[in-house]
Amino acid sequence: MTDSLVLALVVPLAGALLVTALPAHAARIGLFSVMLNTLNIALLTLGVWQHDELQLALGDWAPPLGIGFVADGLSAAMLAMTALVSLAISVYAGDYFRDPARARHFWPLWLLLLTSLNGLFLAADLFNLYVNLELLGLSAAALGALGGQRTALEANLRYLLVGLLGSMTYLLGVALIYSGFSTLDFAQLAAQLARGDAAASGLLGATALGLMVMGLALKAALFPLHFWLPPAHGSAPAPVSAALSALVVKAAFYLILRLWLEVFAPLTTQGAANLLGLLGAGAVLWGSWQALRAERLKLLAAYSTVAQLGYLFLFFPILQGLPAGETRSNLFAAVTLMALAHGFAKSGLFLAAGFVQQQAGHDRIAELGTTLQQLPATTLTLALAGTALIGLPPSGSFVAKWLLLGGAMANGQWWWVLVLLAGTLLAVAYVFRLMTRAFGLEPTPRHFFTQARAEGPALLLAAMATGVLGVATAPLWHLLGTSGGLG
Amino acid sequence: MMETLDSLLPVAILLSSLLPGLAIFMVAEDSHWLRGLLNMTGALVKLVLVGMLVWGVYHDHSYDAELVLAPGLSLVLQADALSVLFVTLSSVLWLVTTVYAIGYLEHSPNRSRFFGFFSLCVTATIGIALAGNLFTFVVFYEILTLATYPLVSHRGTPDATAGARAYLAYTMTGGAVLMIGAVWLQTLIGPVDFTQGGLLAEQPEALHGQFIIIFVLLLAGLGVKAALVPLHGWLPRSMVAPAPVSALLHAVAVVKAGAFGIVRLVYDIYGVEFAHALGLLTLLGVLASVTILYGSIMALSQDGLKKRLAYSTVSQVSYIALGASIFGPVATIGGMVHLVHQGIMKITLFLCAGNYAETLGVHKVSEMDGIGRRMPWTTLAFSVGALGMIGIPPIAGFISKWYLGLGAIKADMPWVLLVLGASTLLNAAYFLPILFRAWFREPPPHWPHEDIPRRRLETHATLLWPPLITAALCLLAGLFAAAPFSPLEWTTLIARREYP
Amino acid sequence: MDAELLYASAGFILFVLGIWSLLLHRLLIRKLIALNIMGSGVFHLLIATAEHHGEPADPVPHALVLTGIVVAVSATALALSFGRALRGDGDD
Amino acid sequence: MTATLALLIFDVLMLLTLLGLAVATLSSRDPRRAAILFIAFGLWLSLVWARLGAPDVALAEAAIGAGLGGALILSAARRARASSQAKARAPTPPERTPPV
Amino acid sequence: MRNSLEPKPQRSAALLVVVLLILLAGLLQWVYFTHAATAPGAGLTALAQAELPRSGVTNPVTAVLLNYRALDTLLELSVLLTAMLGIWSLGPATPGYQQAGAVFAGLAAWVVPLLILSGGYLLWIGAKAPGGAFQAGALLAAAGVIQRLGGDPRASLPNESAQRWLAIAGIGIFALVGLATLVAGRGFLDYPLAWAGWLILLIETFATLTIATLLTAAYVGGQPPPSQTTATPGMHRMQAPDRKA
Repeated sequence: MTDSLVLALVVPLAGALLVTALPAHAARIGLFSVMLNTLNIALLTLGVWQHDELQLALGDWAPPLGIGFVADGLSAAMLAMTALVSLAISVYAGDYFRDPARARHFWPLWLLLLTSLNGLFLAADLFNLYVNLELLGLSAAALGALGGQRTALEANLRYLLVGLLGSMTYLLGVALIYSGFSTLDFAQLAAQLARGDAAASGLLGATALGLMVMGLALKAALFPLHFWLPPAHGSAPAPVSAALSALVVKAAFYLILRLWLEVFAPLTTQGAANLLGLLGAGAVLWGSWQALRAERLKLLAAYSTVAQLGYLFLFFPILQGLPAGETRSNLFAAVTLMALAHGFAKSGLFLAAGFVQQQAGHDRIAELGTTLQQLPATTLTLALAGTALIGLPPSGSFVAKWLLLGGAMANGQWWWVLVLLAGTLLAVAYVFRLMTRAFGLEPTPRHFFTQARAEGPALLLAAMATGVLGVATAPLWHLLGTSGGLG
Repeated sequence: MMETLDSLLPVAILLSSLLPGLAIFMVAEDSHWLRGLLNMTGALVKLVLVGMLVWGVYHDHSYDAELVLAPGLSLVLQADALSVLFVTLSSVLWLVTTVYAIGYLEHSPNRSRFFGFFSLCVTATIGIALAGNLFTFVVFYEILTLATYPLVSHRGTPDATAGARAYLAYTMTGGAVLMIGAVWLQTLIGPVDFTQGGLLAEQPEALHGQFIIIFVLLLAGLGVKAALVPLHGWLPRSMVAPAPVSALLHAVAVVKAGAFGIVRLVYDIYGVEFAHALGLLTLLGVLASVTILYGSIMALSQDGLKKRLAYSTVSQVSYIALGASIFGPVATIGGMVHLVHQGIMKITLFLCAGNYAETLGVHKVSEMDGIGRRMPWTTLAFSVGALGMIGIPPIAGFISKWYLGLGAIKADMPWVLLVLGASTLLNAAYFLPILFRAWFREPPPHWPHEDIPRRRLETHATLLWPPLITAALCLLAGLFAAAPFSPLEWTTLIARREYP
Repeated sequence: MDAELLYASAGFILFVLGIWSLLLHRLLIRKLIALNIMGSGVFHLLIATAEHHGEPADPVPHALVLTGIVVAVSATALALSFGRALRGDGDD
Repeated sequence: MTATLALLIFDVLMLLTLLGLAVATLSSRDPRRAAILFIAFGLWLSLVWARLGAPDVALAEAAIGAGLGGALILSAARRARASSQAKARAPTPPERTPPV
Repeated sequence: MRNSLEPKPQRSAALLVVVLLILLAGLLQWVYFTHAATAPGAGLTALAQAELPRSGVTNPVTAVLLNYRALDTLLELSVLLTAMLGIWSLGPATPGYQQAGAVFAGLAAWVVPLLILSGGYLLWIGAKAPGGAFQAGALLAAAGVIQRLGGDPRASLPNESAQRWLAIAGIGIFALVGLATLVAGRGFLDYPLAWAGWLILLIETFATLTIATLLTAAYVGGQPPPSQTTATPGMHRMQAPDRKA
């Protein structure tokens, strides 16, 4: 069963190598590797489902000397989301990158990106995570620039540099940790910190956590460090934007979540968590406001990513303030659910936006009416994704927001309720600013699908976010081991 | 085995419109037959299932389906007497409206989209009716908003877009407020299951202050859809929608969902005694009375037929809230029975208005001179609906008003009688002139836009039969109010359980 | 005063100098040099902590730094390529 | 005692040179000069690391960090200069950074 | 040069940055010194030494790189591959910009074989003394760089297809060894002790070639132009440096 932990890394990596060596068959080998990866992740998730946690010491070298891989419920959930989203993106990309000259550049980088994502969700070692982060940053920036326009190059060069700054800051934190604790392993570090031998090591740990979180927040585009995200995500080719917004920033967020709640839990304070929450609130308001003002569809989607990441950070102060118990474990599952729902919704939204852009030749929202009305399936995708972004039922984000609200109230942290209210109404405004265009006086489209291979994956992703995740949340709770009264 | 089937029934009722709805989205625009088949199959299957449900609930069967989302958070569908009342109303009227809409929208664009959302809208309404706890209620309440938006903006004209935008602004804000109230309540007392007699009375007194605020929040959220003044602004503006949508909005789905929610709020969350003790019923009663009078006065001056009907809805729906606000079983019966009576009467009126518009291009009251001679059957149905609204016996509306008035006297609230009386006069003042014009004035030489020529029938059969059927229902509900399974008998059953 | 602490201190200074230059200079090449010096600062810190007064040094940080150096060069090369593509006018 | 002191002075001098090279590298406006100084910095850094008992890393830094990294930056700097000379009529390149 | 990414910073902003950074540096120093004075970390020296006999090599750094933390190295090679793929995706290589003089050519003819030889030596010695795949690969790449400086626009790299295979060889062998141990029932990259030294040398040999190829390709900076197909494969090919570009 633990083999699947390693295979999660090896399968996409082997795919990337083969695709590099045999560029003429890039699309076929690439899609096949992604399918294989999905299968493997399914096995992995099943393993976590049965055993709660899968562990592996690579090369049989136990930490601290070796590198440990751990798959718990949170990892499994993120991995499963990544596998499904990347499968849909791959199917879509096969259609999008029909030109073999572009396909041969896309596929190897895409599979390397997938490798690094899987690695990020599994590694329980601070430095191995650094290497994965760099792999992620480089492949993401290269993929984002595949469009080749000047704006894309500039945006992604900046993304690359910002990513490097982030990972260097992270690495400084790692170096401090190693100097103080002589280990890079999550579990050992957590155990040492929980013992709390000396005040000085607490101080060192807290500084290191600060550095790491700062570096990762830069990569997760936490307001006000989000400035690089909208141009980069807005200018990348659609399948890449989908992956960047749905998965890549989410990986950095996942790491913050894990470090904050698990590894460094003894060192975190309510004040620090409040700061994260405050930045999250800023992201929600500013991101939503900018999305409302965006003139292009992909830019709207990118700013909404900034806002949605803000919601994820709102969970920190509330989680921090809650004692262990049902409300807290519910809230922890809720933040996971929110991340998953956003991942599915945003990737669906970007894929649909890409198709709209292909059909219309542009993505200026004000002029999209005709195109939207001719593409019922894509419009439905946008609507479903928008529902999840607003956080309306039956989307997973609705359930998550409900629990978030409940947590804030149980905590007496009333002010977050106002942020949620404002963010929700702003989201309604920016989503419906787009949807309004779909109800005009254009002639009726004859068929639901115009091009099923491009529209189908997007629709399925959006339906995952709004529909499946809004109703079938019990498995997630089980996976996270917080099933409480559930069977 | 029986138990599984019992829990499956509410789910099946929900799916009988959800699945056809989803399928209809995918149907190619030209496949009229397939779409019609899906629609009618769904509506008929639902009716049969609801029949089974009514029979079962009458015989004290309990139907329960639960889907756990998280510890302390689950979607619950369950059928009690009150939900059966609303479910039956919606599924009967859905069938009628579907038949009508198929005829009404013949040759019009985007029908797959329309009927898809139409079915989703009904699904959401059924979900609201069957919701067993506040969370489930909120879920379906919000889905209803989403599913109705495309219907309101269906025409695609700038007017329609603006109307839909207003609708959205009101309902989304209302939904958010409702959600905050609901989460707050759940934080205080745990899962809020709808319970006969309410579940707040035993809570410690320290919470009562918060309960009052929560009541106001929930009422504000529900009041938007129920079009309580001053939250009614969206309703007249969304009159731009096609007639079947207006009918659905006013008689079955949106407005009724709000009113139904208020009933649930008062009876099954707070409990009528507890709400009375907190003084919340007075608040509700005043709001309802103001709305009743305001709606009627506004209706007087509208020349647009649908606008006049819209303001009439604002006024009439508040009878339900008024019934809920008067302490005592008789008024409760009056309010709840009006849920059904207003539904069938108002849908009749809207279907007739749609017929006038579709057949002759008549949209305004001032164009209706002598229309009874050109379209006697439609006008007959319209007259039944209008007289019922005024409260003329033996039409259904009379029963509601009678019980409301009686209840007010028993509860020692004579001012309610004044409101009822004034409202009745106003009702008469804005409906009778229409009837007079329609029956007794000379018709003009040309109708504004005669689209459907007169053949054997005055208009298409699919347009004519639905209002006739609902008009007949109005009469039957009034005439046979004492028969078993009549709306009145059913609400009496509910009231008996509510006031032990 | 301990030499090991001095060396570590130099690492921090290099890191901060790097950020300063990265934030305030706009030329791509200078930004990249700044990033590399930032990285060197971190690597230097790791090497300094690996040294233990005459005992054999800790090999783990050494290996980490080796990995880091290669990663830094890869990133530099990619970023320079971006710069060349941006200038995009056939360099000679 | 004196030996330790001498060693300490040696260490301090090494570090001061290193930091001096870093400052010189970071503050030189001409990219080409900066690149050459960067190579010098890297080579000096590898000396420091050799002093710290890390010959493996010193070798790698000299070959990869200073050597190849430096060569990459240097060639980019030269190319940039060549292209900016080719476009002599172009306005002054935005290289000026505010003195800090 | 238009590689400026941000608007010109304000003087006051620049001052703020400097102040903040000085504070940051102070904080870091203070935290580190407080900690090092009270509870310095012991490091993993002892553990790494103790396990060295089980690692198959005697140079502890190589043991960490290719055995204890081999996954880091595998991923690091992937980072290098990513960089090259990214560079290739950004456009074709530019021709060499310089024509070498005779002196340089003579020098190159003398230096390049030396670099290759020392690269081979470093690779071999890496098991027991400072050295290893990275240093060796870097020296080979340096040979390529000198070739390019000498006027060979492709820096002695073979044609594109061969380059692609060379670029993945090291990573591929690494992963294959890992899979082989996995299939043998030992877990990924868990070498049998008897084989460990040889497996590591095998991986390192291919890794050297890959590192050299990737670094050289990164220096050349762009996808090899498809028209130019030189048949002779292999890195170690001398080329006449007097070609006019």
